[in-house]
Amino acid sequence: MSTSPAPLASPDEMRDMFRTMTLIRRFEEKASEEYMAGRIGGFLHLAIGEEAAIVGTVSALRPDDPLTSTYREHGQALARGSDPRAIMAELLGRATGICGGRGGSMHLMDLGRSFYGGYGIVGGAVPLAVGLAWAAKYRGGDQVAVTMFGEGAANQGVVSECFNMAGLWDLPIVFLILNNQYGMGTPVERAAAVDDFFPRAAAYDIESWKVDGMDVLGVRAAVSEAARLAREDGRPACVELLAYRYKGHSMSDPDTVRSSEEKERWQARDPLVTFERVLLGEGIMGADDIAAMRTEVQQVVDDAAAYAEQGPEVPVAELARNVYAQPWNDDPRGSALVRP
Amino acid sequence: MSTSPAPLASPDEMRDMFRTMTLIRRFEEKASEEYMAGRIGGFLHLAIGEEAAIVGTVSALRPDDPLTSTYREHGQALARGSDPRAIMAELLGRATGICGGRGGSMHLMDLGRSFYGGYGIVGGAVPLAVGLAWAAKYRGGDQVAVTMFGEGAANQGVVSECFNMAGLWDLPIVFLILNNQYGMGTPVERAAAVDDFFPRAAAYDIESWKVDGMDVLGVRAAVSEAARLAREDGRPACVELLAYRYKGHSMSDPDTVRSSEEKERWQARDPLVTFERVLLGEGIMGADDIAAMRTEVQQVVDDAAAYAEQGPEVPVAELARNVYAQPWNDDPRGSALVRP
Amino acid sequence: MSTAPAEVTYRDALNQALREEMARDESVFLMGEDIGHFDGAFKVTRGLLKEFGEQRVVDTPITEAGFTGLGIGAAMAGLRPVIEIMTVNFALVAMDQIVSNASKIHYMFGGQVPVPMVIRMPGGAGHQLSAQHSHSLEAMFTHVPGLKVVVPATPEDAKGLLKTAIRDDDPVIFLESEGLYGKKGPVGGEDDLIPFGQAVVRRPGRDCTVIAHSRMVWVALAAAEQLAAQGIEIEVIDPRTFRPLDLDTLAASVARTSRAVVVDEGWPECGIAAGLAAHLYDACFDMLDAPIRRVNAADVPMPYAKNLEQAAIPQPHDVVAAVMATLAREVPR
Amino acid sequence: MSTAPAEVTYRDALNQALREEMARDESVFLMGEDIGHFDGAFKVTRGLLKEFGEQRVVDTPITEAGFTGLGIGAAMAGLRPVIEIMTVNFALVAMDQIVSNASKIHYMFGGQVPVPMVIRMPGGAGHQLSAQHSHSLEAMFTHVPGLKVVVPATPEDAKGLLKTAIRDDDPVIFLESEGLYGKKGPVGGEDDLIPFGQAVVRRPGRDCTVIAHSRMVWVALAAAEQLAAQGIEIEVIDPRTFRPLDLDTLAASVARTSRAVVVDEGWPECGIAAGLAAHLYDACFDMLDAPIRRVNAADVPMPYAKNLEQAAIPQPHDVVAAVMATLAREVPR
Ligand SMILES: Cc1ncc(C[n+]2csc(CCOP(=O)(O)OP(=O)(O)O)c2C)c(N)n1
Ligand SMILES: Cc1ncc(C[n+]2csc(CCOP(=O)(O)OP(=O)(O)O)c2C)c(N)n1
Ligand SMILES: [Mg+2]
Ligand SMILES: [Mg+2]
Repeated sequence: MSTSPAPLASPDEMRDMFRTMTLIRRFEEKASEEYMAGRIGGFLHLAIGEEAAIVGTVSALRPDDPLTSTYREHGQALARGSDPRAIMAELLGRATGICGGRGGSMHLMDLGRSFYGGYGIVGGAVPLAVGLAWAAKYRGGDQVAVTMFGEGAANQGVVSECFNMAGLWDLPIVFLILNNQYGMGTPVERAAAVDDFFPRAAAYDIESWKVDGMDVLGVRAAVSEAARLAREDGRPACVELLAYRYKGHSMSDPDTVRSSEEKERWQARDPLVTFERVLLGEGIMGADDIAAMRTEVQQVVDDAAAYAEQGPEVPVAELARNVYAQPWNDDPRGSALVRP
Repeated sequence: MSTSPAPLASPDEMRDMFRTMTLIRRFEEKASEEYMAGRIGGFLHLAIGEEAAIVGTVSALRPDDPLTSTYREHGQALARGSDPRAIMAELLGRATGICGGRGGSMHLMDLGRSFYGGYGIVGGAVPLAVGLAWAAKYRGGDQVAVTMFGEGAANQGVVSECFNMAGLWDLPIVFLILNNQYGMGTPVERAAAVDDFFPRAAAYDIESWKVDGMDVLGVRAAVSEAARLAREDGRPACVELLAYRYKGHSMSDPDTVRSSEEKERWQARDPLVTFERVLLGEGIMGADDIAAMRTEVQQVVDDAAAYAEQGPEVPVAELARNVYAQPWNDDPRGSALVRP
Repeated sequence: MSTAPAEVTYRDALNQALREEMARDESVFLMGEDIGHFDGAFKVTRGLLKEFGEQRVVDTPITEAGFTGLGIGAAMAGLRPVIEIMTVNFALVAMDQIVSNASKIHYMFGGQVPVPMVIRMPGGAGHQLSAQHSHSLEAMFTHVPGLKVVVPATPEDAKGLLKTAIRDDDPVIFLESEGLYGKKGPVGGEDDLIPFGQAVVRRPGRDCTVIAHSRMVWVALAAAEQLAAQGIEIEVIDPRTFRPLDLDTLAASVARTSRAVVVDEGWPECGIAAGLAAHLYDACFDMLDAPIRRVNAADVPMPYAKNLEQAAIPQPHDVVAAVMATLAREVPR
Repeated sequence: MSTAPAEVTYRDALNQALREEMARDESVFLMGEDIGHFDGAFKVTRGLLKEFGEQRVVDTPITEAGFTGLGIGAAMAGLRPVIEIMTVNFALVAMDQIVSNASKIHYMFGGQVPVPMVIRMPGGAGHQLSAQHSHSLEAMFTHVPGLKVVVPATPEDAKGLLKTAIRDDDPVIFLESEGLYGKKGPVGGEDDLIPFGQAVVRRPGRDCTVIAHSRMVWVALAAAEQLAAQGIEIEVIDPRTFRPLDLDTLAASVARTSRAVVVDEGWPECGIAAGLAAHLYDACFDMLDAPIRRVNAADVPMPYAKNLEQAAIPQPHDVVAAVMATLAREVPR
């Protein structure tokens, strides 16, 4: 139990957190370029603006705490330490991708880092996390399962079912409601009877509260406390993180619903800028440390893109691979479109 | 608006309520006999013990307030004034049944009395009631939709979705959680993180509270207030009725999970007995009024059974009728089991 | 001088149908995620909020089971809800409401109350949306008695069939294709309804009957061009609705050509192609010169990588291969 | 002197499989509504709570989507959950978890993590449970790649296939029949696993192949008796699993008899019978002397009244009629 990160970050940890936030930002900017260049297909959901929520959360967890996320999950994978090259290659659908090109941007997974994946059905991954918590408890382990989902997802009935199961069975899980105030083009006030989501969990006797999701240290402290409740007291917890995504819902969203005044107001609280100010103010990093870090991060990201672009295509002959873990034979029917 | 029943029942209304409670009790005892005699198939769920909850609720509503229920809904139909003959005939699967023998015990409906039916999927009818409330509001009507469901059903995610929609859109609906403390063989404490269910609705800013479901006048008062909120203030409400079912979950349940001590404790608070005491005590009915009423009710029930038993079978040629409201032709395929 | 009818997109054809039916009948209202202020994820409902107001164009929380159920209840009360489920993939969350309630209420309660509602939802693959966002679930809905199932392939059908669906008294599963929203074509006027249960011949031919619906109609027509270059003339027929199914038109064509191919973007097992093939064998067993070939999506969850995805969904060359296979029986070359 | 093997019910055969596999492997646990203190709605899990405790036999709230999803997550973590959905009807509430998650996770994440779970659920009609409680949804699950689908007809298969299912690394949809729980027969021992994908001949015959699964096996066998009295010998084959499907055994029989009937308690459109017929036409087109007949439930929501219900589900006489129809082609009498 003693291996959990402390709620208060050490200078080293703060530097790490800042670097990860920068990495996420730069990675997503690069992904955006790759998308515009037509090298990424499907949906691309950026979490720019939500870096504090992501990094604050992951930094408060142990590396073996199982984590699930939504389709907006590049940041979670990066924060967990997954290889940016493999992530970018996944976005480009290459064989070298972290899921062999099968999942794409919405479905990253890195099992070795206990990142149990990004999922596309709103609310659909939350019960999986309850199952991960269940398994930890079943085995007598001390891992805490953590699931991040949006405030829009919180309206899905299955999430309430999960609150109930977690509360009923004392499961070691932290529900993280990343309230970025919009589900696609719909603001909270047009989607929810009450603007606060954490009281819903409270109705199931789950300790829950709301914090500023733009403040990485605050998020870390809150998630630490939530994880402590789960790990030590064996009780679920729920933290609502109030944040904002700077970009549209996905790259194909022209983002015309939100006013520029509103966007500017939130961008004025940019989590990278404010955290940089803290680091500089407390003398944890100097201006040139930061510049050097930025250069290094940019190199990592550029390298990831180059690596991804050079990655081989997935062989079409592998189309029907992995449908089953235990295939019954080499039945080629799976990939044959024409019957018989 | 003035046509809503008053929260306090008049002597006439009280007599009516007592008669209806008696009718439900006797009707279900008769149904139980019919089941034992093999004349009723499928499931038969009795609401004996829950008469106060049912009659208190229905008596607080206007006849045009749309109502939905679960599979345990004989009482609701009777309280709405549906013909006991047609209900019993439905239980026996006769052409003279209230749904022509297609629905059976679990699926009574009496559209003319705004009873929108009993449903078998736990939690599944709650959104229908939200839709009925929606329609009332859409048309500018002043009806209040009411949906009765069990505390077990309250754990289904869709119920939370309904709380949210009703709270968000200010729908005229009353959610009635009939907490009889068991879902089949599972007591509340093994199914719910918190024993009280009404706070869940409160998390969606729905006025909600809990009352004794064995006290018919208390139920009536509470539901009256809830319906008033919905009708006059245009806000949803939720009332949890704490009650007890005397019989097993259905006729096929040997009911071995619940202790006889517990059953006796609740039967000591029998809603018919306690209400009879009130009526006698306040001089609203005399002992012979009651005896006469019982005789009359017993006749109604016996007559219903006789009528049902004499009812004709449904013609098998009608098997494929009513699959569609607008059939496209007389395509007989529906009833042909052998193709081509 | 007559002017050619204006061509509109499939998207706008749907929009016209919604607008016209809403104007015609006050009991019609729209409900779904992001259909109002956001104009719809695919912009089908563009402008309708402004025109009809928040009471009749309703943005919802992300709770498909809840608002689909709400629609069913509202339909029971006599309104005509048109529910948009953003994509058919999310209908899985609402499956119980669709199958246990919408399809059964009219029958189960002895015909007391109809459920006049439409559930609109686009589906299909081809945009690299990977496994959870690429379903073609026609077969699941067609399996269920009590539902009507509509699968328009052209702007004209999209408009005419949606108008029919809205006026129909039964729950209609209206399956649009994400890949067709930009497709242009002529459309009918305000009174041009297209009845359910009437297949249409998209291209006449004598050598083989090819049955395809929704986006696959265009795949089949592309195959027809390629085959025509080799002197093979296929007849492409679009059933347009699976419930009801116009088996007569399909079978009459197969009786003439003696060969059939069914093209379907869904999975093969217990799929649309299997279902149609079974019907056609029933009707035409003695007239068939070759087994009916089925062209389906690969029997795999949809992969993300573009090359894999393209390999997993029917292409014109797959249809060509299937047609050739039916012909090879008699015309071995 | 050898003693005849003890006969046990289908219910108890399942119970044995659960007990043995739980004793063998600590990662196996059971979860579902009323499976513990109440011994299960159909008493399949009787006694297991007492034997294995509350950690491994878990009563749940009525939240099928939630606890099915929980099972998937637990399987991803390496446990082997056996989820009981009280009846298949309630699986509609959990359809998204089954189709969007369970069936796809292994593929979609590039094979990183298997989902070794079993979802047990009984289904079928015949007890006057009316429209919402009488589903046979085999076709919906068989439609979906990534799932395995198992449909045992006998106590022996129930036990042997469930043991295989629990040890399998994929999500297995294990469909029991409410009508068979009381059926008695011999069962295998602790080490007798029955592999997936092996059909079994329930009764040999030469005149027509009749394919039936689950409770329909017994309906087909009853029909076989009636037909035998008229000198007609049908071969009854039980596929036992639909994913994987042992098409070879089915096709070999049809190749021999030249005739086939498929009996299925589900609905006809895009159903199991249509799916199997399509496969058999593919494999045996040239060998068939008559069209394959399908015997299905009526294409209606299940009615309550006993006479209607019986008319709506396949009976032995329907199978007899179908077999006679396939024979009439050549042996008109
Ligand atoms: C069940 C389901 N319904 C609808 C969608 C379409 N959709 C994808 S993301 C999204 C908005 C989700 O909002 P929120 O949960 O707040 O997460 P955010 O996108 O803001 O991170 C919607 C409606 C979906 N993927 N799944
Ligand atoms: C979705 C679903 N799951 C399970 C069932 C089986 N079932 C029928 S009634 C019931 C218990 C319901 O309990 P509750 O909601 O408290 O109502 P009560 O029976 O006590 O009136 C269960 C589990 C069902 N019908 N539907
Ligand atoms: Mg959001
Ligand atoms: Mg209850």
